[in-house]
Amino acid sequence: MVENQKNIPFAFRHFTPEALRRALRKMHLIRLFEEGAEESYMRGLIHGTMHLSIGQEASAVASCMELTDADKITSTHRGHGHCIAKGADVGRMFAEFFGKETGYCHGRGGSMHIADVKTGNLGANGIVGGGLPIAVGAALTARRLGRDDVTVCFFGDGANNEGAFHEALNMAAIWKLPVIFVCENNRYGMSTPATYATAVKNIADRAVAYAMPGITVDGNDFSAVAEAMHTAVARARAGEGPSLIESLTYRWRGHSKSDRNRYRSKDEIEDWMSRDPIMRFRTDLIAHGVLDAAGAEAIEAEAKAAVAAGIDFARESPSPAITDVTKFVHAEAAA
Amino acid sequence: MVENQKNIPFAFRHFTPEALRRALRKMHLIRLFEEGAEESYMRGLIHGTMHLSIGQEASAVASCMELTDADKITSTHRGHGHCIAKGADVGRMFAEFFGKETGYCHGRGGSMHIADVKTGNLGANGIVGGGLPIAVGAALTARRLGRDDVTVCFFGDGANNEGAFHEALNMAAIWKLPVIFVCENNRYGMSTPATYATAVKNIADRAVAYAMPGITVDGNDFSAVAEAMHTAVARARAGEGPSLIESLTYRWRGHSKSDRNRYRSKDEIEDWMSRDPIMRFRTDLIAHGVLDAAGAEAIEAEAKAAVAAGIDFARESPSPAITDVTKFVHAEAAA
Amino acid sequence: MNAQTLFPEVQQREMSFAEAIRDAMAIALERDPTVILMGEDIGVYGGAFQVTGDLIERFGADRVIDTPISELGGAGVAVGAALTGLKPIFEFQFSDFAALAMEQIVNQAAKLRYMLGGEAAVPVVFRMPSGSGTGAAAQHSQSFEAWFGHVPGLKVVQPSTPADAKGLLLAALEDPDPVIIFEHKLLYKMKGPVPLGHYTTPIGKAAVVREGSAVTIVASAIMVHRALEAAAELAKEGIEAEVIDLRSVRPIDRATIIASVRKTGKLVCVYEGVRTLGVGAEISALIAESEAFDYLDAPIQRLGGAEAPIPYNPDLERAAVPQTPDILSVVRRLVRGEV
Amino acid sequence: MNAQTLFPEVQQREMSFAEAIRDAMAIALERDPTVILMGEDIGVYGGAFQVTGDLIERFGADRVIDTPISELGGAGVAVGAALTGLKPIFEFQFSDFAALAMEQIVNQAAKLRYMLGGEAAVPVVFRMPSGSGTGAAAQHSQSFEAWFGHVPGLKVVQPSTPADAKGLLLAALEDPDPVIIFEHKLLYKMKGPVPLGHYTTPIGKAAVVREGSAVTIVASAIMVHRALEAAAELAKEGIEAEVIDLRSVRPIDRATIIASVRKTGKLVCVYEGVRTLGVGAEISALIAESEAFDYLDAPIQRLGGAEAPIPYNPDLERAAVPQTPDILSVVRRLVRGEV
Ligand SMILES: Cc1ncc(C[n+]2csc(CCOP(=O)(O)OP(=O)(O)O)c2C)c(N)n1
Ligand SMILES: Cc1ncc(C[n+]2csc(CCOP(=O)(O)OP(=O)(O)O)c2C)c(N)n1
Ligand SMILES: [Mg+2]
Ligand SMILES: [Mg+2]
Repeated sequence: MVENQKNIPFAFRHFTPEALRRALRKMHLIRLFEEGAEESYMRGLIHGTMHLSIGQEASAVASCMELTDADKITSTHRGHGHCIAKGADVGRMFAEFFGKETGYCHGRGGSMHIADVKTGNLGANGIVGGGLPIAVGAALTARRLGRDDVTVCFFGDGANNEGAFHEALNMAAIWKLPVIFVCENNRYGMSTPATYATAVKNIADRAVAYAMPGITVDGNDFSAVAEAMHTAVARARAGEGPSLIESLTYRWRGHSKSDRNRYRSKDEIEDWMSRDPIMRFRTDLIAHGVLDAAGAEAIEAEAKAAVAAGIDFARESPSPAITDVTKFVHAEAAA
Repeated sequence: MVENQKNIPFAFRHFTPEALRRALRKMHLIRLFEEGAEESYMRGLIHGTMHLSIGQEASAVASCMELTDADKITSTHRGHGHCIAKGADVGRMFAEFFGKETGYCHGRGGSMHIADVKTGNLGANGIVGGGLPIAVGAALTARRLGRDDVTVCFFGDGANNEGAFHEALNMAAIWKLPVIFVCENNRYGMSTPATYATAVKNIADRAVAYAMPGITVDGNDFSAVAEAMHTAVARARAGEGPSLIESLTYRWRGHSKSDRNRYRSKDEIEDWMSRDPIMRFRTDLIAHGVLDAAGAEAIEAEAKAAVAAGIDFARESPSPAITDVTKFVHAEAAA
Repeated sequence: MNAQTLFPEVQQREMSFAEAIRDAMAIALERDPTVILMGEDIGVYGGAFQVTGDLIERFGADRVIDTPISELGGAGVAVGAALTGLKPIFEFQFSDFAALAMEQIVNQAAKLRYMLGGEAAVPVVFRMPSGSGTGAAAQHSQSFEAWFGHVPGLKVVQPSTPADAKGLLLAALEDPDPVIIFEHKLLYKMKGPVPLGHYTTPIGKAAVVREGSAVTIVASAIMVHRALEAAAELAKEGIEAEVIDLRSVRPIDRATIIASVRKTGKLVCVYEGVRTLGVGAEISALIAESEAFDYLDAPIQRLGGAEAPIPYNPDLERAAVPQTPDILSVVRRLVRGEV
Repeated sequence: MNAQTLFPEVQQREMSFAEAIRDAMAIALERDPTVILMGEDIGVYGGAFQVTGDLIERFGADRVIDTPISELGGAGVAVGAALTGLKPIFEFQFSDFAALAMEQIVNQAAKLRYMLGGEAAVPVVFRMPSGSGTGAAAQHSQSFEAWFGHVPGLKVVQPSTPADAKGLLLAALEDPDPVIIFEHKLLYKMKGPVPLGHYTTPIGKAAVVREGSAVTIVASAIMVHRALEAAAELAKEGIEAEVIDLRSVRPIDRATIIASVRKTGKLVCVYEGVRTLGVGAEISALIAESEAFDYLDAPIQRLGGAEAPIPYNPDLERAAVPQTPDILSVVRRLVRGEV
């Protein structure tokens, strides 16, 4: 029995079937949200640029499995997945992309600044590495206020070469703060391969420089990410300090809308696409009897409907008043 | 014979007696220079603040043993020792401290900016960590121009927590540039113990994060530093890339002139003072027959005379014209 | 001694500028458990300029937090803490090192409330020892207030007296948005009467520190004292200068400056930052576009820092920023119609 | 189309702003083996705005160097390289990210020659894609020219045409000191005639791009085009505006601006950076203190960016910076004596 248990991947031992089904739903929601955003962009409904996380869904969702609303995350320019994983409403997200008053940022932030501070999402960030010290500050607040919440700090392989990475990890370590650094290594920072830009093979090896645990996991393996996170979150909640998790994954789309993919081969992209993390998780769920094919289809269909409803909500929402350019610069004076 | 050789420390096998005597002279010169600067400061001849390197002489001199004028160094706010080790004239250094036109910076820079670009000293730096990326740039120049010079980048234990450290070491490593990072770990960044501020025990262990060799040596052991440098310089000249050397040492004086030493004990200071790196080297030189006691005295006396002459030169030198405030902001227009 | 912050009926004590700031921090730490101090060597060392002093002994290392030498990260930790419920006061050892943290101050702290559509707040205070005169040369003597004054989302103040140093810091802590406080290093030892207990000096209000009718001198930080010195001298010559202590760079107190220039018809701006694109440029421009324009009877004069880094040599260093004789000579020429 | 940089006798070709910059870099790489390019994704990707394009193919990865995402370190490497004999052109992917590198640009590059008493030089060029209008929101749309314009030791230019973009970059490379070039992102695709081969456009010289007698409009970067558009419209109404392309923020061309205002008696400054403490403040102040003051017959008008971060919503984004109708209305009111 114990032997048997060991052969079952962590996620299927640890989470309830209900939780696993919710995870699958979130992964589908992320994928469909990104596709919906892409299509809206093509149709001219969205302004600016966007960074899609298609292909990285398992990493985002597995990382947030054990977080409550009191726990915080800091995210990146490629943050839609994290946002949904932490519980955001896709309607308000689309509304933000459409620049509407009903958006998470009332149309002021757009894709790169979506946040929901009240439920612990401290926001995407337009600055690579910008969220790293902020996450440490959030963890400091938890410590100071005697709360046991943890902060999960997402960042990319490219961000790991920013000075902010070094300063943030060092401070988190010396103060033993409850923060988990999750590096989503999707092999490129824009066009620049991690193997070129980063002196060390595994980014998790840099944990040694901060005397914190570091682990590299297959970021497309839901259970592997969830297991590493479980250990790190428990450690953080117990006051034992930070961890660094490197989650190996891949983005299917270009870096942003203007990417011509000249730095990687079609073969490489197709190879990764053939190993879709959502289909992999779905297959595993079915294999472990968490749901059947029809159940999976229903979850996907339900996510599809939510995305469609979200886009409708966004389209129908009002735009901010043009005269409100300086609104929200400062707190409104108490009336 | 081979066995015997092995018992002889590196420096005494590797350097000529003449070179070793010059090294001793430089160490004395540094100590006496610092004492002269301190006294001049007390007597109101020097303005501002200064950071003395008394106690760290072996590290500075041993690090520069194998450098030519074509090789570069970048230094720090605690840079007098590096400057002398690289070959600066103490008269022009004093003149700079006295704010005189004959100083290395024509009185514009003072203690924190002494440089002599022509002989490869790219300068002290008032910004902790400021010299780290600059050193990498100097090494890039050598590579681009096909020269085999190396750059030695001095910095302190405090500086190793700056983001600039991380970015500089990473770039040096990925480009395999000829730079040697010498961290003079004197246990404190101002009042802050390295054991508090730095998450890892040995700063040299951070080399792992850049896939470069890292070594911790007794920085008060001339030969140990020289040996580590020899290996690193050879590696750099051979195009094999950077190294990180952590040189453990101690500053006898306070951080700067305003330090009340509240963060360390008298015992600790006295313990380190009882293990004076200059006396240690001098004793070793005598033990290995490089000179005798009288010869050592003569070297010290000669250094003393050079410092006295330097102070005289500085005192008698002219000050810059007050109307020249904006001179040197830009290159003079070609006449 | 700004009228706005002195309350004769309130008990007060003679304190140095540094002591007044420490007093404000102690009061804040006492009153509000979410207040923390962060910075390099602010603990046992007491701060590079001995401003935090013994606060670590009184409030412990949990609240008076020595950071590693990591300005970008340190400022970012303060931003993250402020975003999630603390009120950090972050000390840069010298304002020059804020150049390392512009990203967190300007791209994050200043913009988060706006980017997030009002759904977040970053009530952080950055303290910045600033200015020249200590012989520390080009990388330790800068005046960056114009940079921050250019950034929407920030508030920027420059106290010139101990009472204002305390009152503005306490006001900054009550402000729901990020506030930058420039503390001129040469003022730290200056003494003056400081009201005891908690009070605030409003951010965004200049102070008329001497009334006069012949010329308006708007000065900031240490220049206020030089302007007052010059005004006393000028009074002997029969020239009555009105001296305004700017106090707040962002928002700037247009009304007080405009009212004064309408009265005097002449304006001299005195500031230590580099002349070009410095605070005086804004003051000049706000007058030149205002209703006071019609009352101007002479060109607006700016006395700012030299177009050079701060030099080390002490005589050059003094020559690089406005001194009292410089103010005297520009006012005399202005009043005589020589400019 | 600035007179100063067009040589009718010289062969020229229609190029976009981005192509003109690339052409300048190619010429520099060709002529001078010490020139290198550095930046994020400037190699195979060709740069975020496709400015470096195919240069890596033509000059190799030794000279067109992709850096890791390390702005502070990257800028510092460029400074160190410049200090020791190379001439690096460093591209920030967006000027906003220069906030991470202020220490190396301002504390090091700008000051090294001075701090070292003239014994060193840092001939580095920093290219900064700048400004709003792309829907990239608050952290990717800033205009920082006022910050750098406030720093002695730097030169700061803002080309508005392809020909100037090329000529100013080549001039920057010949300059022995650090030069910052702001490239407005919305101009990259703008086309115009560009002389072939090597030439330089002098740094520090503004250009009168349209002559007129009723009002002087000093504009920078993309605002030059809006000002010209407004001037054409105003001409129909009988208002002849003189339009000056500022081109250089540091040093600023006082003589050209003063001469124009002496002639017109009215000044409008149009710039995209935040209004307060922006470039227009300096232009206004230099006129208010100059001999042109006596010729001014109306308050000086500043049209700058809103006192807000750049918003994401496209309508708000447009409303946050001056547009042609804003220029029209301010000039009309000025000419009618309504301000
Ligand atoms: C400080 C900073 N530098 C550069 C950029 C431009 N940029 C945006 S995303 C990106 C690549 C980031 O790579 P990585 O961290 O690996 O995240 P990924 O895009 O792969 O998810 C770059 C260079 C930026 N936004 N901020
Ligand atoms: C960026 C920056 N931060 C802070 C300082 C103030 N400061 C000067 S020296 C110093 C301590 C440096 O410690 P370390 O690197 O160990 O060198 P040491 O003084 O021990 O030689 C500090 C905090 C500075 N000059 N620059
Ligand atoms: Mg990546
Ligand atoms: Mg140290």
